Formats: sequence, structure tokens, C-alpha cells
Amino acid sequence: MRDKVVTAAEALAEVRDGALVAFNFWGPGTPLHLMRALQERGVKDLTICTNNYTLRADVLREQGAVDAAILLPQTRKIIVAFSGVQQEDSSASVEIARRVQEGTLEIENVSHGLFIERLHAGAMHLGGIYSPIGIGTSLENGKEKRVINGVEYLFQEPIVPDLGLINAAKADTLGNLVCHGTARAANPVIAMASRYTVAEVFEVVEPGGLDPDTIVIPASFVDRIVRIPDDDPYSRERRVEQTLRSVKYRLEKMAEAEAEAAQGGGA
Amino acid sequence: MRDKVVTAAEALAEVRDGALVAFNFWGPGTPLHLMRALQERGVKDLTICTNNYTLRADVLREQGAVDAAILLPQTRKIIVAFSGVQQEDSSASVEIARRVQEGTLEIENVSHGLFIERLHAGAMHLGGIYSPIGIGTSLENGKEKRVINGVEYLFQEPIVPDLGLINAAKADTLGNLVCHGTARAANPVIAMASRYTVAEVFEVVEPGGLDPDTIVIPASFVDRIVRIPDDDPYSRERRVEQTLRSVKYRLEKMAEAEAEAAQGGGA
Amino acid sequence: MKEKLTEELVAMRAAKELVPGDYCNLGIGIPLNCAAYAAEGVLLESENGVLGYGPVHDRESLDENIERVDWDIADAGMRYLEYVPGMSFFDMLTSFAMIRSGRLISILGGLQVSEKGDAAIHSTSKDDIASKIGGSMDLSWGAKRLIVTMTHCSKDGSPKIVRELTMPVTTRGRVNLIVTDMAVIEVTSSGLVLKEFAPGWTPEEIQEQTEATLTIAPDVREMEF
Amino acid sequence: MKEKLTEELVAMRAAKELVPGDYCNLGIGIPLNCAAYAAEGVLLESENGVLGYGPVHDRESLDENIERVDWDIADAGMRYLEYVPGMSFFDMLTSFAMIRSGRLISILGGLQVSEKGDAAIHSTSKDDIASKIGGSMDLSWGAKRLIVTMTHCSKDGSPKIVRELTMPVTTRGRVNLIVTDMAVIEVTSSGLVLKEFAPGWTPEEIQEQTEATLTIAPDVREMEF
Repeated sequence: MRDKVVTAAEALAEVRDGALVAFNFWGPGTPLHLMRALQERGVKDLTICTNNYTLRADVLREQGAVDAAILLPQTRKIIVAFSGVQQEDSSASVEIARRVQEGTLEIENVSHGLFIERLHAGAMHLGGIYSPIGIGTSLENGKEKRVINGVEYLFQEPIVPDLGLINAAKADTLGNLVCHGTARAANPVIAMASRYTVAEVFEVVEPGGLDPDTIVIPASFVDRIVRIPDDDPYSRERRVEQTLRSVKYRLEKMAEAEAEAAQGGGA
Repeated sequence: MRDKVVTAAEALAEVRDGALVAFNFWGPGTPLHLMRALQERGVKDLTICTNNYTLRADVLREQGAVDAAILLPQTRKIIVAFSGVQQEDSSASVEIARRVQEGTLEIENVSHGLFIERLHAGAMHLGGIYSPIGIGTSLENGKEKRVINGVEYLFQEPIVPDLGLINAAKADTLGNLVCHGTARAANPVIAMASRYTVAEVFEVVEPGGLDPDTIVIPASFVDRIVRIPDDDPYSRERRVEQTLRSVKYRLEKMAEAEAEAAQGGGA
Repeated sequence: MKEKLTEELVAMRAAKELVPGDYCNLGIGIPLNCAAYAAEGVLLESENGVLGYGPVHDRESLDENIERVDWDIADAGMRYLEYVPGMSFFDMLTSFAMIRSGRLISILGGLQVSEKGDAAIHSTSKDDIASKIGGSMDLSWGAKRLIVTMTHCSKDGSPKIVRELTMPVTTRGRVNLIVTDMAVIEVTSSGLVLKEFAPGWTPEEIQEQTEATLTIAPDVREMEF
Repeated sequence: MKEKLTEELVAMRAAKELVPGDYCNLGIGIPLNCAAYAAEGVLLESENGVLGYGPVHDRESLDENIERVDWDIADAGMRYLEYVPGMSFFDMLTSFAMIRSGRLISILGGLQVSEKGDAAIHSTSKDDIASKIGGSMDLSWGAKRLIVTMTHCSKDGSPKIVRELTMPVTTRGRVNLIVTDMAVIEVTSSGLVLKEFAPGWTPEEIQEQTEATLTIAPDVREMEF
């Protein structure tokens, strides 16, 4: 049987320019090792589809990310629900603003719910869905509107990524995956929707090493498994270290901000 | 905090005539205790939405079902992907055929995939979906057809059941559920799609008694929990006994059939 | 100038809307503070995929517990969560089915709310390049009840409760209750009704700082926490 | 009259299409028998929600093991499954995402197959009151490769490989390969190609029992198992 367990470079060897790449970007469960490998792979004109794209230069620097604007120079379009690109101290925000203005970067705003349901519609190979989200908002722009049983909906296209990069806690060698805590997020749906799915994991076990009742992503959705090397900047241990560093950094920032005593609400 | 753990009669006290009721009917994971309670509740003009409705009088009799045509007399419409109603020795098949012919029972055929994706569309509160399934078949009848990017799709309406009856292995008192084996099937999606979901379980534990990584159905989708009493015909132990009896019965039937040596293919 | 309520007090008042057995999602900003004041038996949800979360590590508890925190358990705003019995984890699809289901109360931070119950939550300007919608549109559309918490006025003193939104719309006609640092206001089909005023303020003074017209509830009273 | 192949042999031949690393769903009827002959490393799926299942309890093994069977582990046809390492369980939504994904090979039983690759799988008559679609339409639409196994002719001797279906359509233009008790036939854009014949039969004899026209492959040969 074909061995699914490979290195990140091997797993991404056939990714092409212009690919539609989806990943989960929400703290735990972010496939940082694979994102870095894709950056190193050097493909360009990517469309990135992600729940979040919080390119906070400050935090990322603290987390040891190779580049605060990871994948950005290789990207021509971003489909995203939340991106913190306007952090004042983020070099990425300046870069994004510049490229949007010069017309070399397109941003498609979605909601978190639209993001995940369009990917799921892709997984089911639907032609489209009518979603109630975004009626009366800027998300109506360019969308077909339809009233069904007295309620307004917007037509939404499914998303079928060429490449899905996911993170999970553990894999067996067949490709069955288990997740831990809130590291699940968009990973299961991205795995199901993508034409080609690569999973980075912290541990690989033999078949039978996972309780079949607890498997979150079955093997058939997973094309390649990359065990994150122990000396990798994104190994489990180093990720915890980086999180600690970044949390300590943020605690300091919060203390500073509290000192400034900003008053009032916000989104 | 409101106590979710009640008897089946209490859980179903407010079900009304004409309700749209969904349940999983696929061997393990079939909410037999709740189905019987609904029958006893005596509501009528139900629409039943189920993956399967295999009213095999022979098997059900062996399994100790109170009525081979469970819920059928109370039903005016069945949305179903597979129903074995043409078993020769099934009184239910005769009854279904008679009522369809006299126009008091409507059957809406779906595929298993359409069944589950229409329920899921209901869970997401969509207005409709375009599904590729059924193109060129009798399922086209009465459906809007649309070509999207060169592929034909049929418009499918979401299903939002008034009542979802589900089965799970274990609950905590908050309503978090875990499942075992193939008893999962349609239960999670029915729980998510229904306006009111009642879960029958074999065991109830305190909060903290379930590993949060292994919970299949989170508490907010579950309105009531019914612990199947140990002396119930559908208790875990009696279900296993009944399954054993029914399997032995089927083994005999298979042996007889093999003796008749029917040749050839089939669906 | 008279004192308005602190964020803590606004959060305390909003949290009083929750009763045991409720499910609730808390948006970033003031709503996050409600977690500390919600009654026992309220199950809190975060849209990245956790229900029934308990204490959120704040600055002090992180400092104290930093070696035993599970860094894989965080809320949508990447605040780390303590493990509590009865918690469950799930994926985003399940989370948004839950959010759309009408089973959760949403308490969200607001930038503007109109007298029709429209709300601007995610962005101050249509020229915003950043994507900031996040879960706000789903949470406000699907909520059993939508509560918006915010300061009554923006920093420059201009009213945030308005006749028509001037900021990008997050949701139309969905707001049920507004809790500010001056008042509790119900959104009804016949407009905004002032139900409670902050200690030290009169209904008239609150109207002065509100662009939309307020009807004074017959039983209007001082806010309690 | 010459002997046609047994169901076992048809299943053995169909199972040869599977190679390690393949994922495959087996329909009821002849396909179920393929489980016993599939190469190691083929992961079998059943649409109720299991991947990587192994031995199916048959009559003998049930008789022998009836006390230690896990009655919560069954396939779509309610055949009980032995626990094997690497198995996974999931819900129907995940299962049908998998089935639609083009990642599974489907081996389904057929009632009729047309020269265009249409297939009748679920019902013999449009007057059928019973719902019998089950997973057949999803499985045939979404398959990476659709293999139909069946007897070459029905019990009354009429051909089941036809120019146009007379039975209700399950799927249009999706069949890739037909394995019968007489032949292996590939469905191509230019029609049906006879690739293999059962031992003892000639291509001409197979054509006689086939309504649709067969092109004889240049490398046509006897079936092996």
C-alpha cells in the first residue's frame, strides 16, 4: 500500500501556481509547518481561503514565524472572514493595503459561517446554496438574491480547494486523524472539501492505535501525512514554547493598554 | 438549571398532530424506545423523515417490536431513501400499498445523500441547495433544474423537523452525547436540524463523565434526554437479546434461501 | 460631568439577562466580561468550536498557571480556557449550525444600533480593507435573542443609538436589547423603549445622548447589577 | 447449455480491479462478495458510516462468534462487522461527503446497463411503491470509478446490457466497467468494448446475449480470477 507518511516538501511537490489553498488559521490547529513548507515551495498566484488571516507582525515575530506576511507575496486573492491586517504595528497590513490599492491583491470578505458552509457545499459537490447570511449588508454585492418562503437568501458558490492544509493531533498510518480541544475548527471540513489534503500531525501511530469511535477525520479524506519533526520550529514542544512567549508578550501589551485605560466598546 | 433527563412520555408530551418527525432507522442507533413512545402518544397525520423504513414484519416480530407497522397508521407522508416495504411476508407492505393507492399516504423518494444533505441544509437554515443527485432520474420530477458551470443540478428544499428522535450510547446530564460504532449514522444531523430533539440513551453520567474530545453531539442540540429503563423492551440488554434472536432467525431464513439456490444479481 | 458605568458593570447588567439552561455566545469587547457574571448553568459557546466553557484565563491566572495551561483549548479570541466538566469540542460546521439554530443568545459588542434594530458590529467604515466580519453576521442572524452591549456614545461624544446606521450594516432588524453604560433599551416593533437608566441619570438626559427617539417605559427604573 | 460463472467468481474478478490504497464501497448483491477477495490495503466503506471494515460475519462466523459480536458495528445491509485495526466510524453526512468526493470506487449490483453507461440499479419498475434508491444514486454519481456487477442476462434470458434502459434510471453515463457471469466490458465514449470473456465462451456468443453492440478489444482474452 502506498505510504501516506512523507515530508512536507514531498507532500507539496506537485502544488502548482494559481492553486486555491485552504487552511485553518485559528490558534490551535493552524498548520504552521505546512504553511511554511508551502512558502518554501515557492508557488505563486495563490488564492488563499481561510477563516482568519491575522498577520500580526508582533505576535508572529514572537512566535518565531519565518515571515509575518506568510504566503502573502505568493498570493493574488484571499477569501477570509476575519483578518487583523490593520494592526498598526503590522508590516503585513501596510503591504496588503498597498497591494489592494495597486490592484494586485483581491480580498473576498465572507462570514465565518459562509466560509465553512461554502467549503462544506464543496465537499458535497453542490452547485450552490442559498444562505440567509449577509442580507442587507455589503455581502449582497454581486450576489443573486432569492426569496424562498418569504425569506431572503443570497446565492453562494461552493469552494473546492485544490489543496487543503490541515493540522491534527495524531494520525494512524492509514490517514485517520484525531483532534484535541479547539484545534478542530475548520480542519475537518477543509479535509473533506479539498481535492488533495495534506495533514500535519504531532504523532503517527500504527492502525489500531486510535479508538475508531473518536476519529474525527477518516483516512479517505487524507492524501498525505506529515509528521512534524521534533526539531522543527513548529514541533509540539516548540509551539508550546512559542505560545508561552507570545502569551507573555501579549500580557505585557495588555498591561500597557490597560495603563492607557482605553474606554468603550467595539465589535 | 432545567433538568433535561425525563421519561419518554414527558419528553413527547407536547408533540402535535401533523408534526414532521425525523429519526435514524438503520439498525444500531435506531431510537426504538422513543418511536414506541411516540406511537403510544397517539398523535396523527405525521410526516416521517427517515433514511430507511424497513418494516419487515418478520424481523420486527422477532425483535419484539410492538407493531410491525410502527407509526404507520399515524402517518400521512413518508420521506425516505430506502424502505423494504415489498417484503412478501410484511403486512406493512400491503398496508402501505393500499394507503398509497387510496391516496391517504404520500411517499417522497430521496437518496440517502439527499436525505442527509437536506437535513443538514435545514440545520444551517439555508433556503435551498443545488444538488447533483438525481439528474436524469425520476427524482427530477417537479424539481427546478439549473446548470451551474456546465453541470446540471436539482433544487432541493431543506428539511427542518419539528421533532428529532435520536439514539446515542451515553449522555451527560447537560445533554452532551457520545455514540458507538455505526450507531451514529443520521443521529448527529437530525439532532442539529430539528427544532426539538429528544435523545434516548443507555446510560446517563454527570458532567465531566465524557471526554470532551469524543463528544459527537454537543448539549445545545439536545432538548431532552431519556434514559431507557433497564426493564424496557428496548434496553441495551434486551436489544442485544432481540438482535441475537433476529440474527438467528435470519440465519435460518438465509439457509433456507440458499437451499432454494436463487441464481443471479440484483441491486 | 456625571459618571457613566464601567465596562464591568455593563457586562454585569447584560449577564443578568442569562438564566440557567441558556446557551450564549459572547462577542469580543465588553461581552467577554459577561463570562465572569453569568449564572451557573449557563453554557457559553465560542464559535471556533467549544460549548460549556468556564473560567477564561485572564492576565493574573495566566501568570499563575502558565505551566499547566492546555494551549489547545482557546476561545475565538484566543483566550485560553480552563478545562471544566461538561465542556465539549466540535468543528466549525457544527458550531455554525448551532449558531444559526436559534438556540443561542448572542451578546455582541456594537458600534451603532438603529431604532429598527439594525446593528453595525464589525466595521466602522466601508473603506475598511481588513475583513472583520468574523462570526458577527451569523451570530446576529441566528440568535434566539440578540443583546448588544456598548458605550452609549463614541469617544467624541456622538450618539451610537441612531435613526439610521451610518456604518456598514452587520445585521438588519435583529437587535432585541441594548445595554449601554447609561441605559437598558428594548427594541420593539414600535421603536426603542427605555427600560432602565444608570444610577444618577434621568431618562431625559439619556434621550439627549441618543439620536433615535426613546419611549420611556411606564415601569422605567434604575439599573441593578 | 454452457456454464456461466458463479457469483463468487464474478465477485473475485471484480475485486481484482481494486489495488492497495483504493477506497471502495460495495453495493448489496454480488458486490458484497468482493470483500472477501479485495487485496490487503484496500479500505472498504459502508454508507451508514464505517471505513476500513474487515471480515463481515457470515452465517458460519456468526454461528461461531455470536456471543462476542459487537451489535453496534454493522454495514449498510445490517451485516455485522468484525473489529479491525484502522477502522473508523462517522456520521452519514461525512459518509456522503466521502461518497460524493470522487475518492471511492463503487462496485454496485446492476439490473440493466446501457451502452452509454447509464445504469438501472435500484428498481425494476417505475410503478414500484417501495423506496429503494438508498445510496445508489450518490454512490454512482460520486464514484472515482463505477463498476457494475450482474448476471449477463435476467432469469428469463433477456439481455441486461441494452441500448436504452427500460427500467428506472439510477445514473446517466457513469458506468466505467461491467463485470458479468460471461464477460468484462468497458464502457468507452465510443461504446461498449468486450475486454474479457468467461472460460468456454466466445465473443460472438457473448454478443448474442447482449442487446447493445460490443466492439471486441484487440487484446480480448479469457477472464482470470
